Amino acid sequence: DKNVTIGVSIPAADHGWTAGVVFHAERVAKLLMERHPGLNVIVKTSPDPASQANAVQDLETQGIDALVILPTDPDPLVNAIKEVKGKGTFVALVDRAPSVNDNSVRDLYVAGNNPALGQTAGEYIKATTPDAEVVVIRGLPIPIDQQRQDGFDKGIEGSNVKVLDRQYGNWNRDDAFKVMQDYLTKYPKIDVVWCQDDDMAVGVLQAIDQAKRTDIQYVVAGAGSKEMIKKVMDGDKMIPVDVLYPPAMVGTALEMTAANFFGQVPVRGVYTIDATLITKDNAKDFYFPESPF
Amino acid sequence: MNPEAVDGAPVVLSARRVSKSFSGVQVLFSVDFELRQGEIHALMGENGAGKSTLVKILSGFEQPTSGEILLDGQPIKLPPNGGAEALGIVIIHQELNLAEHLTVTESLFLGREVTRFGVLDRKFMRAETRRVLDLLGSHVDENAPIASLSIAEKQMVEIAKAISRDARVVIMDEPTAVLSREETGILFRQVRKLRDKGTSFIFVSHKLDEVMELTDRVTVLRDGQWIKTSPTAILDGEAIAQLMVGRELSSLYPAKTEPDVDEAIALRVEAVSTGYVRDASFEVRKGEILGFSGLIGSGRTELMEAIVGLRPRLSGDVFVEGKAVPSGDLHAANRSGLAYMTKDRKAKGLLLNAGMAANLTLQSLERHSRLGYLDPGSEAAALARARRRFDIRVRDANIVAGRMSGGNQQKLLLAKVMETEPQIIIIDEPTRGIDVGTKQQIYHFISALARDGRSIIVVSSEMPEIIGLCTRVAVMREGQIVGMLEGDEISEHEIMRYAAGLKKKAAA
Amino acid sequence: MSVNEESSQNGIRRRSWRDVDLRAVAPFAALALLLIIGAMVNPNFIGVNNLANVATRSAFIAIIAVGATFVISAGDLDLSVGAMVAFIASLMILFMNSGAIADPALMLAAAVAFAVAAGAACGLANGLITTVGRIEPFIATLGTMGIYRGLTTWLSQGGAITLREPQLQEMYRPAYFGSILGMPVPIVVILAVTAVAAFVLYRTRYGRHVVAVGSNSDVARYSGIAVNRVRTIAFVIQGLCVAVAVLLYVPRLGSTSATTGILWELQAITAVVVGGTALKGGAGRVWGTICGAFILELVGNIMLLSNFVSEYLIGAIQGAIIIIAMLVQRSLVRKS
Amino acid sequence: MSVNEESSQNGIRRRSWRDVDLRAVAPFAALALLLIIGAMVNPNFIGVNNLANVATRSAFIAIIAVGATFVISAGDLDLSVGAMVAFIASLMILFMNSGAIADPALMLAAAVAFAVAAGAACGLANGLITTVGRIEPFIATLGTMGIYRGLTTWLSQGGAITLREPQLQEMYRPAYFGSILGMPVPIVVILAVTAVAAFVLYRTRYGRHVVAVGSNSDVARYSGIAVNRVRTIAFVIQGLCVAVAVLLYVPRLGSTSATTGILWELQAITAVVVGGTALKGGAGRVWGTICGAFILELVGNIMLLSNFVSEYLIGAIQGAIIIIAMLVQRSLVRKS
Ligand SMILES: Nc1ncnc2c1ncn2[C@@H]1O[C@H](COP(=O)(O)OP(=O)(O)OP(=O)(O)O)[C@@H](O)[C@H]1O
Ligand SMILES: Nc1ncnc2c1ncn2[C@@H]1O[C@H](COP(=O)(O)OP(=O)(O)OP(=O)(O)O)[C@@H](O)[C@H]1O
Ligand SMILES: [Mg+2]
Ligand SMILES: [Mg+2]
Repeated sequence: DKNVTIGVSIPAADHGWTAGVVFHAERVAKLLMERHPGLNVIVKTSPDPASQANAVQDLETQGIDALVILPTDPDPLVNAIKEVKGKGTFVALVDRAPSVNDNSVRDLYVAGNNPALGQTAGEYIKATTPDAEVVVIRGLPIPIDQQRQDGFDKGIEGSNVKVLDRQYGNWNRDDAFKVMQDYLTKYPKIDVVWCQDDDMAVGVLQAIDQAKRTDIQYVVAGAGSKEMIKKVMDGDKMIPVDVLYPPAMVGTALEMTAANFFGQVPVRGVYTIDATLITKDNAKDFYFPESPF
Repeated sequence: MNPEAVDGAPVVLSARRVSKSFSGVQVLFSVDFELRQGEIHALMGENGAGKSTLVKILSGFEQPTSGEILLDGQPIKLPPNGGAEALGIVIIHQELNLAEHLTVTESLFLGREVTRFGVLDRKFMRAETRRVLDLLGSHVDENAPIASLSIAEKQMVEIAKAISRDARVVIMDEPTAVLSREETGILFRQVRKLRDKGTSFIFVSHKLDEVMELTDRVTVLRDGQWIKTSPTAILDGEAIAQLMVGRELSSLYPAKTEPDVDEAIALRVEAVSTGYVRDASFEVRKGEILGFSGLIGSGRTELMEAIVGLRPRLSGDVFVEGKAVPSGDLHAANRSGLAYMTKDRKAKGLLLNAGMAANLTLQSLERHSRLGYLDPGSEAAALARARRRFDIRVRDANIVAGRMSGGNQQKLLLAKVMETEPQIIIIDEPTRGIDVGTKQQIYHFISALARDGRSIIVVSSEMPEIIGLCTRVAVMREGQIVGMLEGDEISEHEIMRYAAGLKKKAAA
Repeated sequence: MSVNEESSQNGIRRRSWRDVDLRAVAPFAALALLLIIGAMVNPNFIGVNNLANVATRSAFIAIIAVGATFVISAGDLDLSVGAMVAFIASLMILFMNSGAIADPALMLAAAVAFAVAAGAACGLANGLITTVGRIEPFIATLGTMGIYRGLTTWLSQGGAITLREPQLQEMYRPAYFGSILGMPVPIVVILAVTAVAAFVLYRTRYGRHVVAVGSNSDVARYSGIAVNRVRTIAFVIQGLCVAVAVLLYVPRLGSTSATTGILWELQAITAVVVGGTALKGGAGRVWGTICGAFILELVGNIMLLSNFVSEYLIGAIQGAIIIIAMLVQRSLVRKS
Repeated sequence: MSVNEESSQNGIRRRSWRDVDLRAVAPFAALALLLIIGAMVNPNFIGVNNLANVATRSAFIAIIAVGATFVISAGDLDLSVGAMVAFIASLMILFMNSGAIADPALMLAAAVAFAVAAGAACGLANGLITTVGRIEPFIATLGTMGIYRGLTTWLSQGGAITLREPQLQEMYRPAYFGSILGMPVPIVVILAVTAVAAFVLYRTRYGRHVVAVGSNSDVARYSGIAVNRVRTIAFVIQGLCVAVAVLLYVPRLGSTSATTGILWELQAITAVVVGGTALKGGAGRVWGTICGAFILELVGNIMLLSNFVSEYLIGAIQGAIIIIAMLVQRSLVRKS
């Protein structure tokens, strides 16, 4: 039997979505190791690009045949990834694409679609409430966030949807709560909140609840946490939809990478995971109550 | 010692009608002062009279509120923060001024390091430091960190620092307060040598005998006013004291009263050893004043700290009225009626940026709390009482301890320890930096405490104090109690013989 | 002379009172300035609602900072408070989710007691590592910061820990969202905690000891003060304050995660210093600390309510405002 | 008598010297311990490759921490260094992307000079705000931290700033990935920077003054030392060190964003303290600092190479290891 080691480098579980990533990476790793006795999967997490570059180096030190990486921030990691790839290691890049994203960087790209996450949300708002006044809560000032914003702007293009304000909520519940409180003070009328992330939605909902404001029609978040999907399933008026951005995509990439070694055909190219709109109708397909996210 | 020679000498540094106020409170009133070339000029006065303030003005560390400073007859505005050193004026501050982390060599050359091609010439500086220290007969290691030195050693470093600077004017604010006789003697020899080469000295001290021995002229201040300047030779100690205090002083020491032989033993120390002290045993009766004498570094402080629990005891026991006091527990010792007053008032005695009341009651707060909370009224009353009892003189009741005059800090420290109303009081250097008038008050106070039935241990490097006050004297040498003198045996000669190791008691 | 002395004493006393007052007043002056700026930026700002919001949400940092005032006055530093919030909140929610006690009111009471005990224990751990282990508080609490946050991540498996029992949640909600005599509960709690802390710091023996230890620990030791005990208790007080903050935090969102309380330690220390307490120890200003926490929260609020600052520059402007506020304070004090 | 005294003096002298030595050696002992643990955890650990990797990547924190040693020895603190890395790196990349100079070699040289100047300027700003503005360094640099990071966010418009010119990138790459006489460039740079810093701190007048100011600024002032200048220059040195770190950082990742260097200030300070320098100022141990940076990086490396620690617990174990390392140090020193 073949002996294969796959290194998985992902962001630290310092936020709901990344926690989901860690959960799914470990879940699939265990699964695959049971399926293929010769397979060894090492999962490492890192809080920031610099330490992730270190982690990649450390994985290489341990002798890996393949690297599955979900970069905390793609551009700063290109050099580190190239270093590994240069040694002939199979590289699967997940979710976040650097500005140059071709065969020189990776063999396989499992794309979460950040622009699409914004665009899907924008299009939904455009379709449902074409004249809405929207406040936006952004994440952290890094490229993924920027891509989502750009996608959103494209989604609402050509409509009367008006963005009143955009501020950073740092993908953090408490900060989102504060930002929403201040939005509510600042704008007497808000129709829709787009906060691009389920964690922040928790804080947003509390702030609206506290202010007892009825003008807000709904909140669009994103990612697909069990909490929010449950609300969609239950028909919560404030959370009519959620935009899927599944942390499970890292599992997909891992499975495909394993298939590259144990399957019949080599796996190459780009595999895009859609930013599906979760509605009341399809919500149950995406509900995993045992996941931490 | 040679007034005629000095008389004709030119005036180097002088103050003309200098006044000084600190935030509205005047502490110097139009003071005149003249320092001639090649003279040693004593500056005397009670605690808080303004001596330190005047010398700080003469060295640029404070600026006068009005009046002027003349250098070589020319009015001058002295540069602040020690800049006057460039003009040949150096000062040894009353309060030690060394950075604890630096080594002796580093301290000596701080601010005027010697470099070669931009690189510190460490070898040269070390050698130079050694040379100056040897000149002063100091055995301090030039590489030792300041933090590891005793106060006396630090003082020697300060003196070395000043003397090494080839100054025209050296100002010494109570340099000998922490020095032993021997060290003082060596210092004086150097001072005279430099005086003969034309250096001028201002010498601030409360020790009359030293002033008589060393200085050429004396200026006396009282309550911030100039009182008199006169050649030392035509005065005697009593006259100076009288000028300072403004009244006649009765005898310095109260009559000794020995406790009854069958008086109860208040404190028993049995075979106490620490890192340095070995096997120290002694007893103190109720109503007794026991002196501890010995050379500097003989381990007196270490023994006392071990007794009260400031240092762990390696072995041995301490009993207060028959009850054992646990090792290393100052609080327990205090509760059993044992108190210790440190000799290091600046680093270990007072919170320099806290006010008088906070310092006074720090050790005895339980006396001022009612139902668990502090009663400011009771603290204020205690302060008023202490100020009266110990004659603590400040012109500003809200002054922080660090700004009080040195002597008044000492009195505040004594008051703080006495606030705990101890039965057995260990006082390390009770009168360091205290003027004669107050000294007399403190001696009488100690004596009164003894008559009240308290027991007092006086640790002192001032021989007259030990002799004048104590009914029994223990002498320490190299960490051991080598002698115990009583009655007529108590004399300077006898104590020195034990302290120097020429004599040892039979069954130690 | 004595007449003279008396009168001059009064003179100085008045002056130095002015001095002391100004220093204590300075943070409040900065606060007033901010309120004026805020009112100019956005008319909604000065509304009761907005100010109540700001005061309410400053509660966490304010209460933690009150504890930090003790630690800092005693000459130490605690970097672990943010992580401690996350840890204690996680423990508390897990406890409530465990369903160990059937009756919800009893359960809530037990959970509160449990959180307070956990806070005290975490503080005690910090204190003992620092004093008995003789490790610089900066490093000791950086280490426990890692430990508390790591344990939280582990407890939550990286995700969120959410209070499940709806009945409990309903019952507990007013602890953050309710009000007493028209005043939001968190504001009442801030005032109560601060009043108690001020009493302890200024009016008890222990408070004096804290300041003495922070000002010069040798002097404190020579005065018979058990220095290590005083320092350790300060850390325990810090832990208790964190627990109180957690008691307000949990009902707000009903959940925690490993990101809860990130960087709160820096905010708490900033509040303390902006409030006029020196990091060197030896003096504490509890009311100033509250004012500092308020200032920090206000700065963020004004930024958000203003329309002319790019969201990219908010951090920069906040930094600049803090520096300017300190400069204003300094110049006020210097003029005295 | 005098003979006797002599000997006792020497006794003391030997004692205190031994003490000092052990204290300086302690961090290295902790390092050795970690190396042993690492070798037990994973056989790959002790390979030249891995150790070179670890040393190489510790370069950023190590070099920044060398600067921090000066600031801390002078009794100050700089919290802005992480943000400064992001800011200077952004400026440098933008400068290189601007294409102002056609010749790549010349452009690179100009960019290096530009980064160094920017570092010095940022340090100077920190120093002046702290000394002239008389603001606690903690607050002053917390403020500039916000400013530098905010400006970075603004420069990058919330995204990343990436070095575009491939030719430049190729030319610059060896600055991080190359090696001199078989030694990776970053290690050479660490050693060079540390040697220079040690020389300045221990062998020049300025170094003496730094320690004196940190030990007791009043004494320093009374000795005619321009205290504010000494402190300000220490901040400038810190800025220069940050610039050097940036010079290595840019070729490694070729891109920055507003999240670059987050929490590096804490790591740098930790390295300094683990290396044996006290936060209260008055003594600096430059080689210890390097050792401290190395220890921090090793702990992370061992965690990564060991496969039996849950991902979720890494932070907790790291915290515990740091505390244990400090305890080991303390007990070593105490035994002396
Ligand atoms: N910086 C200051 N601020 C306020 N008051 C001060 C300051 N320095 C000195 N004083 C006051 O000035 C007066 C004179 O003090 P000074 O230190 O000159 O006395 P001194 O003669 O040296 O006394 P001692 O013999 O006790 O050293 C005292 O009342 C003291 O409290
Ligand atoms: N040979 C020695 N070995 C170790 N330590 C010594 C030796 N000689 C002196 N010492 C140190 O000297 C100190 C004794 O000084 P201590 O202050 O107790 O003496 P002292 O008689 O009170 O003198 P001082 O008047 O300076 O206070 C001890 O703490 C001890 O550490
Ligand atoms: Mg004086
Ligand atoms: Mg002594």
